[in-house]
Amino acid sequence: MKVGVYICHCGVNIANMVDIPKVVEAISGQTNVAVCKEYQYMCSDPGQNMIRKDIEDMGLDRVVVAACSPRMHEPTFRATVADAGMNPYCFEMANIREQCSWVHEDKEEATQKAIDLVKSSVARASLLEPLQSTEIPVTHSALVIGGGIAGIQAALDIANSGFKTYLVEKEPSIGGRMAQFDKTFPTLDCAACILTPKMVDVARHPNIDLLTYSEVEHIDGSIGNFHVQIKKKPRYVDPDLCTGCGLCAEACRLKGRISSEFDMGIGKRGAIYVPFPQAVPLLYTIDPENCLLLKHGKCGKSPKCEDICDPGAIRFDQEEEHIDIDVGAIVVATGYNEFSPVVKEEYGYGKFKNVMTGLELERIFSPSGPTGGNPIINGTEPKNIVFISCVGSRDKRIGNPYCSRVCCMYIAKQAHLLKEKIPDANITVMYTDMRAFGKGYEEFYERVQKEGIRYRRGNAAEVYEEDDLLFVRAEDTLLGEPYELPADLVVLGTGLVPSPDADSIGQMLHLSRSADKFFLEAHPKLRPVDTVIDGVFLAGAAQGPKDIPDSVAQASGAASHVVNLLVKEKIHAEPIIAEINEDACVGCKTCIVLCPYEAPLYDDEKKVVTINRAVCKGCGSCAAACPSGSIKMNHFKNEQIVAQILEVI
Amino acid sequence: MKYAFFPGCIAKNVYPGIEKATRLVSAKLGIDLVDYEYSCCPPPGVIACYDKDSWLTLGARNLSLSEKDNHDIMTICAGCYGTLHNVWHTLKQDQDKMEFVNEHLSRIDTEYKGNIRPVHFVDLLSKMRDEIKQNKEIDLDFRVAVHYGCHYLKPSDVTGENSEAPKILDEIVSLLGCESVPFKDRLTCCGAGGGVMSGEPDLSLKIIDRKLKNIEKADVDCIINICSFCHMNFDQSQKKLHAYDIPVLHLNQLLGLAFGFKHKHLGLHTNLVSTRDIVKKVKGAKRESMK
Amino acid sequence: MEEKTVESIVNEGRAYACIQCGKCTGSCPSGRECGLRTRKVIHMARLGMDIYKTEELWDCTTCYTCQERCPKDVKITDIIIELRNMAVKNSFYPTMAEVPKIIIQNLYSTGNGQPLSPEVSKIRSIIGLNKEPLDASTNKDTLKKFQKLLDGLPLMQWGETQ
Amino acid sequence: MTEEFKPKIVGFLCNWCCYAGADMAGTSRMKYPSNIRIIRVMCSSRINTEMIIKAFQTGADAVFIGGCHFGDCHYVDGNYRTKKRIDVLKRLLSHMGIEQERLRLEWVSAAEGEKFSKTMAEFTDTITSLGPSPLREIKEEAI
Ligand SMILES: Cc1cc2nc3c(=O)[nH]c(=O)nc-3n(C[C@H](O)[C@H](O)[C@H](O)COP(=O)(O)OP(=O)(O)OC[C@H]3O[C@@H](n4cnc5c(N)ncnc54)[C@H](O)[C@@H]3O)c2cc1C
Ligand SMILES: Cc1cc2nc3c(=O)[nH]c(=O)nc-3n(C[C@H](O)[C@H](O)[C@H](O)COP(=O)(O)OP(=O)(O)OC[C@H]3O[C@@H](n4cnc5c(N)ncnc54)[C@H](O)[C@@H]3O)c2cc1C
Ligand code: SF4
Ligand code: SF4
Ligand code: SF4
Ligand code: SF4
Ligand code: SF4
Ligand code: SF4
Ligand code: SF4
Ligand code: SF4
Repeated sequence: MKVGVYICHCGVNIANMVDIPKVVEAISGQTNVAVCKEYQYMCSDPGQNMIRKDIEDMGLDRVVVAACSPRMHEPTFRATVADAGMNPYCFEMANIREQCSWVHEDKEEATQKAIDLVKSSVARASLLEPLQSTEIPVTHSALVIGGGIAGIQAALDIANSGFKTYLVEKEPSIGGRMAQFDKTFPTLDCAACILTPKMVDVARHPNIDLLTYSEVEHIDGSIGNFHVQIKKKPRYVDPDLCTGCGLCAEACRLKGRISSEFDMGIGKRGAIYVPFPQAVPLLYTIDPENCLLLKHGKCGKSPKCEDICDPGAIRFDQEEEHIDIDVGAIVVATGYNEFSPVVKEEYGYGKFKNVMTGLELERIFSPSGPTGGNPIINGTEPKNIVFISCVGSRDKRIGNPYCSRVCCMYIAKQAHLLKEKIPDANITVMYTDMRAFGKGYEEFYERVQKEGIRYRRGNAAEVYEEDDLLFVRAEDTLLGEPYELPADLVVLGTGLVPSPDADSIGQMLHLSRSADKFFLEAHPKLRPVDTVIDGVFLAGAAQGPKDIPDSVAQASGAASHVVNLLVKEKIHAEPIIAEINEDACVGCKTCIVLCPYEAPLYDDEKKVVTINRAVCKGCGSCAAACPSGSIKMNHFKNEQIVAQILEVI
Repeated sequence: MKYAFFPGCIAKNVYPGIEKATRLVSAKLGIDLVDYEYSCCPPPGVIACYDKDSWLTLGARNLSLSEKDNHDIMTICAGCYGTLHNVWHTLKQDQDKMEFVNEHLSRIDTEYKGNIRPVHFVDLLSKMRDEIKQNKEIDLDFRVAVHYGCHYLKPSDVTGENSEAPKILDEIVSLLGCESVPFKDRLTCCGAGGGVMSGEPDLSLKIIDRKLKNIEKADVDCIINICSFCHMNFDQSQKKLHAYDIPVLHLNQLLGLAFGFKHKHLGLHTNLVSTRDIVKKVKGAKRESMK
Repeated sequence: MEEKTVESIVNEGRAYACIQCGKCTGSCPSGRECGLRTRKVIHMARLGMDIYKTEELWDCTTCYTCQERCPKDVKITDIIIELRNMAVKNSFYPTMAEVPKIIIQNLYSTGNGQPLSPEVSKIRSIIGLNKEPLDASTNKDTLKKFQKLLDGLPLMQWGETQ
Repeated sequence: MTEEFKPKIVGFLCNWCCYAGADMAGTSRMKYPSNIRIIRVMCSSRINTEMIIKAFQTGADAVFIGGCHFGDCHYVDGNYRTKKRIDVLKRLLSHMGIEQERLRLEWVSAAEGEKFSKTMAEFTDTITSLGPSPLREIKEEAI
């Protein structure tokens, strides 16, 4: 056995806190250690070449690199040693950066710890066994969850590369938040003009299977082979017959009586509806919560919708469908929700009718919105308008410490649009800091200022009402003066919070979430579209507050990672799985009870258990519990772990 | 139900009607009050601002008195409540401060353990809605402006109250038949705290002037408070400003009226701002309820 | 206990996290009537400036509205109170210093910042209360003990240096 | 013993949450005492009683097990099993004369670097004030 040990300086990251020569000295001459070297940057080309050369020249059969976290560079070095002909599973890493030099302050202690860790890795490496990865076939299709702009972009990109793509959207139409806007910052493109064609492309794409009004119910399997169960909620309308003529909605007994989710509760709809005229698919849907027939079993003499529908598309007997699909990769693009400002009681949202949120105002601008695009708020055209920034963002008290990244700019956009529609309006933006970092954003900010929108630094303290008029109190922090402004419209620049579905989707896929509760990427800089779960990628605001350009860019990034995977015929399956010594197994079935994946299978004839290699994920739970000690957990065998324990104490 | 009664110096020494009302009302509601040799809370404005550790120590001395008998302390003033509750809360969490306090208390052979907790009378009332209804003899249909008192509500992470939309007081006055009238800035400070009333009387008057103006606009019969200190400020400032004529009642006095006690027993006549109109209305209401 | 410094007050009260949004000043009932700019107090404190020497510090009614609303959870009012403690320790009293002195004297001699006057005593008995309330001043021994407690407290030391 | 007591702590961390959380503490440079020696496993449920007893027998003053929060386990519910196992083991340790505090189980997510570093500081404190493990003394006497 010949172990090569390489200690990395990581520039000064490690070398400043760990006395590397001392580590080298302590390790050289240890049992099995054939060579111990130090180097500035082990992951650089010269660093890797050094290892390759030593393997070739000295016939090393085990390599230990003491450097950063294995979560960072284990794959790199495994590839390096494999290059030189060594079995990659005989490679071992000691983490002396993240869990040593970066977190300790006493050089002597850190050095001692580094020595212990390297010794432990050497001991472990000496007991590592060569493993062979098996190949598993890849299912050449993908699932995209969420049909906002991010999900749409990802689905189109994957489908355009020639792979079958399932796009699942829980609402009756795709489009997400962007569909609710009239114009988009900073270019003031009409949202519908750029979004609708993409939506239509999705619907028509031969490679895309669009599943709207549907939810993911269950996911299992792993990279390359996920099995997904999808629930298709009944629309009570036959998709093959409905022509989208809309006569039913006109006729519905409840027309104009139910508040429309798409219009943020400002507009009204009937029990049969499309969320908006450009909806894709243009299929009507009956809302079972409200429809008289579905709820009470009776709608007048006969359902008006059914009476008027010529093609006979109404189907009250439609039932929930469950669809099973197999995919090789998954993109999560579940987007965001607007922060609900009810808890910021000082702003009076929900109490004063002329206090509204950013998303609500978006619907006011929309030509297909509740006011036909006219700036009418509760019946009148506002003249004194105050915008309040950072509502529900940068706010530690309510647990949302992050900046929502879009509100500064959408406030600028909305202020501009209002000014355009109401030229004599007095518009004031009370802001904390102005964050206009995107391409063209600062320029747009200047343009809005030039139009006469007053920007006053200092965020609003409270809103009160007197004689039916609102007043907003604030300090102009640049003047150092408190002041009050009358307002007939107060717009809250509400921030972004994760979609409430992030909980269930996250659990189904075992995704981690960052402190802000958005999905956690595998690495904040180097792997921003990956998750730690292989084969699952993130796109759009599901990963964190984002504007449309960033959402689209990330979606294309996620799609390219999906395609990278799907072009492969086969991928290597980790050989780090459990194995059973059938001679020792007593057939107690403990492992069967413990395994979350049904990997251990009982052989009725032999009265022992075998492991289904394709299913085992290698958690080691069974190995820890097997009373007869017959389970061998590859790469994490008892003796390998015990060897480490002995070295670190 | 037994409570150590902490009247606080204003209710004892300036507006004794509040103390009296509390004793009468408590007896009716079946709350036994036990007296101890308390000092003043001490006031947050002057004492805490001068030396917080001394404030904690003097507050802890008060808490330690009824701790021996294991009685929680009941206060009737947002100031006293703020002090005692904050002292209790701070010492519960801060071992160092607790040691400091007990080191000093040991000089007078006293120890504070942190076992009992201070409550405000209004919190007891909110759990006695049925008893209040049973004891109510007169339906008072007053329009009232309620004033909570900052230190009852805030800081909310200590008090546990909803500081932007509290409801308790509004609910209790409505149990008595009164209407809590909304008015502008109803939750802002009366201007007395932090030593400002005594140290910068002009500033304090400006703050309460604004407040009174808003209340006057709301056209109410009286101001209802749960803080003897705010009570004093509301009553005295109207005279100092030579303006307004809005009677000021502590909630316990209002309860006393509803329970049928004579206004003189509740000390209403000792206010600076006349309570004559209130008394008249009560008499009218009484006749009404006799019918 | 460790000696407080402006720096320790800033750290304990999270003033370093302030984003100068001004929500505190905008909420302040006092700042509307005078020169107190709560936001500025916090900013000066974290710059290590001698904020405790300024008189505005004493305009705060400790109503806690600012602290309640501060999005960054800066313990504003607590900081103001600590800074006042520091001012007192360094003999920077506001113009109103005389009044608290009287209150402290009252506290010492009667156990109450607001002592009982003969007039109110009379009212007490008219409305059916004890002429004198039961409190720290009722019993000579209790009052002595109370004074002994006060004597050893920092509060009295600052009172004297004045 | 005149020398200052520096406890030896062995940590078993699951790869997905706690180990990543410890990495996060590192990337964020959140300092904590250097006493812990971390051993990486794929899931906290890989750890069995023998390994923990082995650690104590070899002279560890404490053992730390770190896994994912309930509902976050990379392997669905491995952490529930860990919890069960550790609860039983704690009682067993008591019988062996080892204080239960010396075995600590904590859930730390990949994002909770701060929690990890705080937990380490706290745990090291606890063990320092507990003093050396009784088993370690027996072992030292034997030598
Ligand atoms: C008021 C306001 C104005 C804005 N204006 C602009 C602007 O002018 N320019 C700009 O660049 N950005 C703007 N933004 C930001 C913009 O909205 C986002 O960047 C963009 O919508 C993010 O797209 P997305 O696809 O990631 O998320 P979303 O648009 O939220 O789409 C997510 C989709 O996923 C679906 N979904 C959620 N959960 C599930 C589930 N479990 N199963 C199936 N489907 C699910 C949702 O129904 C939705 O359709 C604005 C934001 C706000 C709040
Ligand atoms: C002072 C400073 C500090 C920063 N710190 C951070 C930070 O802490 N975190 C962070 O996220 N970002 C940071 N950034 C931003 C970061 O530098 C950029 O995001 C990142 O470098 C962009 O990478 P790039 O590959 O696009 O461009 P570059 O890093 O500029 O790489 C472009 C490459 O293209 C080569 N090239 C150019 N023209 C040609 C040509 N015609 N033919 C061939 N090759 C060509 C160049 O030589 C260069 O190697 C910082 C930026 C600055 C200025
Ligand atoms: S291998 Fe890791 S520790 Fe070494 S230089 Fe590269 S990143 Fe730094
Ligand atoms: S259900 Fe019938 S009436 Fe309604 S849109 Fe479709 S085709 Fe027209
Ligand atoms: S059944 Fe009646 S209520 Fe339901 S969609 Fe048809 S018309 Fe509307
Ligand atoms: S984008 Fe602007 S308004 Fe939104 S949270 Fe950030 S700073 Fe506040
Ligand atoms: S736990 Fe061990 S002995 Fe029992 S069935 Fe499984 S492999 Fe066999
Ligand atoms: S290692 Fe985990 S996944 Fe594999 S068989 Fe054992 S319990 Fe099941
Ligand atoms: S409210 Fe808080 S963050 Fe804003 S200026 Fe005041 S102290 Fe700073
Ligand atoms: S606590 Fe003081 S500074 Fe803060 S709002 Fe009240 S008066 Fe103003």
